[in-house]
Amino acid sequence: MARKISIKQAVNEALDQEMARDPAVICMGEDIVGGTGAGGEADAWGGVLGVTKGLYAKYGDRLMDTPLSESAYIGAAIGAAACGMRPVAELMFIDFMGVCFDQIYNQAAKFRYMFGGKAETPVVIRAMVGAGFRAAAQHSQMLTPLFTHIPGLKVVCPSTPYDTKGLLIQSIRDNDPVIFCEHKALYGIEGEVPEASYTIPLSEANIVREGKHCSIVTYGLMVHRSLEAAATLAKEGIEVDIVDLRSLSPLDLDTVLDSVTKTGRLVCVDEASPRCNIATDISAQVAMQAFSALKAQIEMVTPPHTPVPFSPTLEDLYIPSAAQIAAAVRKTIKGGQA
Amino acid sequence: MARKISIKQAVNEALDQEMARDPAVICMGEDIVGGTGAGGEADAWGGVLGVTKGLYAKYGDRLMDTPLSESAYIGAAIGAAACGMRPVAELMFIDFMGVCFDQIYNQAAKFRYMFGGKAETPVVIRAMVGAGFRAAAQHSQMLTPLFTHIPGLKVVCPSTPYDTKGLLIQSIRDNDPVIFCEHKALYGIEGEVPEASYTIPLSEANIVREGKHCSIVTYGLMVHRSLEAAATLAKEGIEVDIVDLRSLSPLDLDTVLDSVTKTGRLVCVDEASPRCNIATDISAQVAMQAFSALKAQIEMVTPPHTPVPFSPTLEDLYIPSAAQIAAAVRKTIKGGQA
Amino acid sequence: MTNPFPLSKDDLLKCYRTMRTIREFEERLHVDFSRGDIPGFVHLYAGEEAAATGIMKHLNSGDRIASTHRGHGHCISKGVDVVAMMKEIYGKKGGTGNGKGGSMHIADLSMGMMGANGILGAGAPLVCGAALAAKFRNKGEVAISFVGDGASNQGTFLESLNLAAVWNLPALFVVENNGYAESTARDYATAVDSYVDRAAGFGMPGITVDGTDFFAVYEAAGEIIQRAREGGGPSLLECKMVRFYGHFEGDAQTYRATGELDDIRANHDCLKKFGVQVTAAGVISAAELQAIDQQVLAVIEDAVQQAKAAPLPTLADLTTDVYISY
Amino acid sequence: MTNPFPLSKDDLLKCYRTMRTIREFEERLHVDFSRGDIPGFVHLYAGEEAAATGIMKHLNSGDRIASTHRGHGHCISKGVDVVAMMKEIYGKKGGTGNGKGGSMHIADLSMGMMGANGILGAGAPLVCGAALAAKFRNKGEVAISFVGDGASNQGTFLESLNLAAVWNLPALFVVENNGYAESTARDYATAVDSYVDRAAGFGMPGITVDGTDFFAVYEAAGEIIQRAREGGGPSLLECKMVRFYGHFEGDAQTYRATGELDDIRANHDCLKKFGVQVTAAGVISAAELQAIDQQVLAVIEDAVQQAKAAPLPTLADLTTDVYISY
Ligand SMILES: Cc1ncc(C[n+]2csc(CCOP(=O)(O)OP(=O)(O)O)c2C)c(N)n1
Ligand SMILES: Cc1ncc(C[n+]2csc(CCOP(=O)(O)OP(=O)(O)O)c2C)c(N)n1
Ligand SMILES: [Mg+2]
Ligand SMILES: [Mg+2]
Repeated sequence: MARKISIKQAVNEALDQEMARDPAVICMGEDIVGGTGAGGEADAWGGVLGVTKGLYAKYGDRLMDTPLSESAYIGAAIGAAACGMRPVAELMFIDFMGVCFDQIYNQAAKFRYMFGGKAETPVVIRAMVGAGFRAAAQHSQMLTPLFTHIPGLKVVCPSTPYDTKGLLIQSIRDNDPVIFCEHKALYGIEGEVPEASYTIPLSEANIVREGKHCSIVTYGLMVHRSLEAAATLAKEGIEVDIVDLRSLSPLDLDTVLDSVTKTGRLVCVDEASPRCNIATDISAQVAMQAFSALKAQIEMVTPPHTPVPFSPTLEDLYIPSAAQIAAAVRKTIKGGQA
Repeated sequence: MARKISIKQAVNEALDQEMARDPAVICMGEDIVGGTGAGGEADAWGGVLGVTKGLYAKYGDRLMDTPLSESAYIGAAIGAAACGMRPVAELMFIDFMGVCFDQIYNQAAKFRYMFGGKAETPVVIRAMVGAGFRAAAQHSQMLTPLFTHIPGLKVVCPSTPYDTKGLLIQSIRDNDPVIFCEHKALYGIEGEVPEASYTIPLSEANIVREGKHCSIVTYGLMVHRSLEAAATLAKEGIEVDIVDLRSLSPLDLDTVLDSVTKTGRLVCVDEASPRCNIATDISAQVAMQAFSALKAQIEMVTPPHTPVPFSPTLEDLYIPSAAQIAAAVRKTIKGGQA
Repeated sequence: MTNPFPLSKDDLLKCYRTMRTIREFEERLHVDFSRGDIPGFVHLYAGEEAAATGIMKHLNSGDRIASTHRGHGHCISKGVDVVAMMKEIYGKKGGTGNGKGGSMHIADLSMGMMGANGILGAGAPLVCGAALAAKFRNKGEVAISFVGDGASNQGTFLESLNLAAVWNLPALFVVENNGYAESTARDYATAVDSYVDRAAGFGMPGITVDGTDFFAVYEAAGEIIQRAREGGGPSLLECKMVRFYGHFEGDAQTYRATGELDDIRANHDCLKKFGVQVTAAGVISAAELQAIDQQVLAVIEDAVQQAKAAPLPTLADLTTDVYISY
Repeated sequence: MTNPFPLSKDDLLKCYRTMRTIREFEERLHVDFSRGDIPGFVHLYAGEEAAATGIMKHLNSGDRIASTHRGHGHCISKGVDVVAMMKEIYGKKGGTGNGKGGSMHIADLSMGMMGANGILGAGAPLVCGAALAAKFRNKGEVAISFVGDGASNQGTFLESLNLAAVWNLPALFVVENNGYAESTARDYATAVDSYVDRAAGFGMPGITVDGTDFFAVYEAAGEIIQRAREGGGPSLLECKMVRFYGHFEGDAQTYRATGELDDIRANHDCLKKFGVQVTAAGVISAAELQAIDQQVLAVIEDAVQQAKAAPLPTLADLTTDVYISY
């Protein structure tokens, strides 16, 4: 287990292993091969950031470049899934969901229910989420709450290479539609990942740090910011539990409730916009189901209710920081003492 | 103030008065006139449920039927708004947002911020929301949280004819994009409405019933279910405050916090799907900002995490009932005593 | 007398039975809806039977279709069980979706019927996917997207035309042009006169036929389906047709010109036309058709009775079938 | 010597200056980006200048355009201030969006520039709206949607063609066909060879021109813009053109054929072509062009210096400009 690879490589390896294992797995997206129809290198891009690079050489036409028509090709992935394939469609940036959302929430998500349980739609939609790339308002959103809100969709957002590989393989094998969110600012981070194939259930949160004074519940990039905050707080004698949700839907609420029951305090950290987001979702569930365990107010750390700004100065202020998270922990700890 | 009209008439009257007042107000949508290009009656429909009926006779080409191309015509409304008009576009059912969402959340909602404050987009998008029509999974959703999540959008959902007229006129005059949600099951309810034009600010919740034992925070159809529940509870000696949010974004959180501070208990009722919805949003804000006022766990009453079922039997079980709301109130009251 | 038609007498009788079943299914819904027996929105296919039937006659259960909000005709001609359909429309257990979907969401994947759809144009991308799956399976299967003239202006539909052509999919696009989208005239809402031109804008062949003429539909569909099976790629077929009833049940249809409905029923009834064609040719007798009419009436009556008698779903059904249980 | 061109010498010099300004703006960004001075995604318009300039020459500030992710050329030729643009790209106060938008969101509504756009095809519906507003204003204004060959397959764009034709809007659609969408070839991703056919599929006239020939663009655009001003409705103009750089800065462009880039620079440089045309006709001297080149270099250098010196936005700016304050 000594080998270290990046999240980018973990995505590639998961796709590689599943494509090798199951001929029903096919991939489609804009430039996921790259150079199709052009006069130069085949497999020229492997996706806009090179995540799928090399797979075309192995699997040929099972990876397909698409026209710029997200409704058509995401819908095609969904339709193919309803007809026995296991497509993995790449929506380059999650921000583009607005041109193809219907296929996702009115079609894929609802088939099973509307058809009385007689449909399976094993499709995975991979998309880059999150800020930090100076990519501005239309290429930096999280939007995870929009998918989490929809019954019938599963929503996954890993924070480590290990989780990425295991969750992506599980998502591909899952028979429900899964929105697989890859944080673009995390592609480069490395971690130990077994070479062999393995899965992680979509229903288990992960406690990435243990502590008794306060629970931090979060996911994605914010797991790392929370770990930073935890290190700072530890120096002050404050020990936090950090719950990495990994899967936003289905939600492993039990792990959250157990943690809060232990610590009595909760800070929810979410990179998504503040209204109706994952932080409010978790906070509300805790205020309903573990109220008596709470020793103080719940705190939420989120960006402001604004689009993501372009200017690096502003974007850095926009994304929740370790300092803001630490401050929120201190605040709820103080709140309970008041 | 004795005249009673329905919500449907209130919408029509608001549009009528604003079109009369301001030539920049134009309306567009599928069949909002009806019969365009056909050989029979002009103004044949006035919208699928007749809400805009009669306006064409008065304002002619300022009402436009559209092809079935929501992206194009909702986008056109937004573009026209950025060029000095005040369009009111009808998205027949909010469920259709999936084919035009990009224009709403990446365009209209973000112009002002991305352009450094130098744009105004005074567009109103009217849409029918909610269940109860036996219209099944793709014509019965609330989806209010999806819009509320987006910075830059305002989201309104009235529960009475009086509020409908005042809020719609205000929405048309507002210089930000407004999603105006009309609950189809409420079109027929009647109430007193002044004939003269008037506005209601988009930032004020309304206390529709006062009581000291528990706060119910809700909007839309659920206001009426909550009032029913309140009547039942009153017979048991339980008096509830009912806060009708009216505007989901911007949110009048102060009124909510004041109510909870008074009662010490909160039940949030939302017809939208349970994850990341308005109920979790309000609950979380209260658990953060008025925690010390809370005497018991917060309760949320929502539909289950499923698509809206077609069968009347199931749909009636799906929509939160007065009985469920009353039970939640009793539960939080009991919770505080335990 | 020799049979001048491209189908055997047996097949002709089958097709007539299918068309008549659709017609009586819809006529019965019309009556039962006005009586208040049927909940929700109901869009009737009456008058358009020849299109669905003429096309579906070329398909096997491995071939797939995606339908519209006006889906009963597609379902019946694709072989979906009429009793299960009726139960679904009544919101009962035993319906195609156990009452969870209703008229706008009837589906039967085992018969290659991927669903009626409440979202206009949404079937077209799905059909690209079904055709892609067919391409990978490599057994010569095809997939067909039905779309109304109104929905032919949806971006999802237009994108799908391009994608199907780019991927050279065995996908067919049938525009059911009944002249109206709800109350709005096609000629107002669609910028081009001929769908042949629209198809050409996406690099695919297009054909226009009289959709009330079963044999015209059958022939044109046969040609493009065969081409798709052989790897020749997608095509678009426009069927010009008429809608006997309003957009949905309850529509007063004041947007129609005076006399329009009478003319439709009198001169553009695809069932009448079919009857005249096959009896005039002496291949089938009027009595044989009438016998089928009687049988079909009984079938529909039975379906309604079964639907009425079927149990309602219960609270336990509310939360099942969202996700797959593992 | 008489002037054989449809523009006065003065106007020709202005157009050359515009094209050269775009070119140098982009060349400079290319250098500064590779140096790490510029954050985010930057898509350069270098090589495509003749299209924006030849079209925009026909417009007034009451006419509106909606641009793409590759928007600098459209902005400059529509009259957006180069210094404010450069500040925006550097993320500084005083930028067109005070640093909040960046390269992909430069806009200046006062100049009729409705915004670059990070969402492909999204400008087309907006332009329908701008054209609708123009129709209500009734002053003969037009609105133009720019779209790449890749984005011409987006449903939003396709729907807009139909809507513009149905409403007979003074809207123009310019397809900037540079042969690629990112790394994917146009000929793979677009099912039809000619955009004239696609336009015909939506009932509107289409024209294809050599987008690297300023005069060809100028003439074709003039015709369709004039028609739209007079109430003749929408048209589509395809400009065949070349992209000097990669899709975005950082693109290694290995998908290009060997020699492709050399050929582009050598034989398809719209600025060189323009220079040859106007000097050969004896209307403008090489020295006059060189003088402009020098002036433009100074303008760009100044813009960069101003951008570098401009203040950064601060925390106080983070939460302003979302909603309008009342
Ligand atoms: C995306 C979307 N927009 C609007 C509607 C509402 N709607 C349902 S049917 C219909 C008219 C459809 O016309 P057409 O496509 O010609 O089919 P027809 O009803 O004539 O068979 C409309 C506007 C919808 N269901 N989905
Ligand atoms: C809806 C959407 N899908 C995908 C993208 C990602 N993307 C940005 S530019 C681009 C290629 C655009 O090609 P084209 O339209 O030909 O314009 P060009 O870059 O050649 O000028 C893609 C795929 C996007 N920005 N928006
Ligand atoms: Mg129609
Ligand atoms: Mg291009």
